[in-house]
Amino acid sequence: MNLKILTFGIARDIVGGSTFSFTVARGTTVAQLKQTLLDRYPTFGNLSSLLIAVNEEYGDDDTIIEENDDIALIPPVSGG
Amino acid sequence: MNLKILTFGIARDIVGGSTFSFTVARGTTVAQLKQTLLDRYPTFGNLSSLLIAVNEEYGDDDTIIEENDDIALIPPVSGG
Amino acid sequence: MIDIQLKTTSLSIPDCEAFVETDAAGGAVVFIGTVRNKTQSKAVIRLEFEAYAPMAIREMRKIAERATTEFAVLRIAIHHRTGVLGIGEVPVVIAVSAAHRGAAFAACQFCIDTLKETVPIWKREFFEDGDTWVAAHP
Amino acid sequence: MIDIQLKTTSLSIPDCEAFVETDAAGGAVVFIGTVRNKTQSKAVIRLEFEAYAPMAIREMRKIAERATTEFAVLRIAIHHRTGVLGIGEVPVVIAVSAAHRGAAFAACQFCIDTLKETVPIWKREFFEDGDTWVAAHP
Repeated sequence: MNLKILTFGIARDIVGGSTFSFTVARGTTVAQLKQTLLDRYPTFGNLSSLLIAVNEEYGDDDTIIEENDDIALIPPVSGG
Repeated sequence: MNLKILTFGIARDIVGGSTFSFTVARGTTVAQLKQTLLDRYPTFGNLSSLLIAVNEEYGDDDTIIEENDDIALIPPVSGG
Repeated sequence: MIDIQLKTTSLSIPDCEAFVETDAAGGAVVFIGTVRNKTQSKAVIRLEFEAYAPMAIREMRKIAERATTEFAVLRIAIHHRTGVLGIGEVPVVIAVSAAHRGAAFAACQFCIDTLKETVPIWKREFFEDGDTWVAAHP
Repeated sequence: MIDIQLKTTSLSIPDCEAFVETDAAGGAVVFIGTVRNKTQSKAVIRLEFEAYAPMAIREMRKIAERATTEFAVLRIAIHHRTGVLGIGEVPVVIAVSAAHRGAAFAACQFCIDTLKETVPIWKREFFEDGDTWVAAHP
């Protein structure tokens, strides 16, 4: 299935755009998506952390991603 | 020597005035003044504390009071 | 830098905040005391604060100086009011700025905790059926 | 009661303070974040904040709800700003009221500490010679 993924902060700089499309198998978990992204964009490995938000909530490693979920890459936050 | 003593809060109510005159021997310490006041106004004994300020500073028990010192009775404070 | 004020009129929270503003600050912590509508479930009508003014100012300054020594803070404003205050009115404002927020929180709490212990200011609470000097008796 | 705002324009500190005012409060603690003129002794020219807005609002609300559960507080306002901010400008204001000040201090500090850990907002620091996403790298 095809995911449209939002990016922010340094993740946007790494990907080169504020959204990008990414194809994964059905049943893909958050942990698997993260690994696939790391393979595709090794620079993510240099970050202090990389979390995946699913429908505006932090996804657990074993959260299964459904088609049409809102997916966002959350590099280390620094608000406040 | 004769002291003019300022009073505040409940100490003023106990003494019945915002200043009063009080005669003590030369060389009287803060602790002695406090005891003399307790003898004269036993109601002070009901307070949580009673401190004596000498020249706008808290006096130690053994601070010797000089004529013309500014003396004030400080019942338990409750600012803020 | 320290700003101590003992006033008989309304305190200005923005004045305290403006005093502690500085380009070196990463943040400020402000404590705003307000007159609560009850004490131990008894309805309060109003409060009256009185101060031994010159000594209260000295003691507030000592607190701010000690906070400046003990915590890595930049500026401190302590304003206290005297007279009659109704529910919701503000008897005290303490603002502290620092490069790092932890120091500002710690110093602001130190200032209000110590003020309540050492500054010669007295609060009289008025109820429907009488009044009392706060903390006077054990 | 909780007031969460994510704004692209200047924050109003008095608005946050007014929101937490209530007759049951004995005090309020306000944290005002400000843009500092340097980071690790390097001069900062300006900051840029961006947010994943809908999630940032949800996460700020969760923090305020958790603070309300964990501390005996009355009202909480958390306002955060995005966009370009110069030195001295205010990216965040957190105001907390409580019957007793200890709870207000603890809850306010909890809110800002947790906000910095969990809310999807990112800060880019601009220097004379470049820029950096804060905290991005170990």
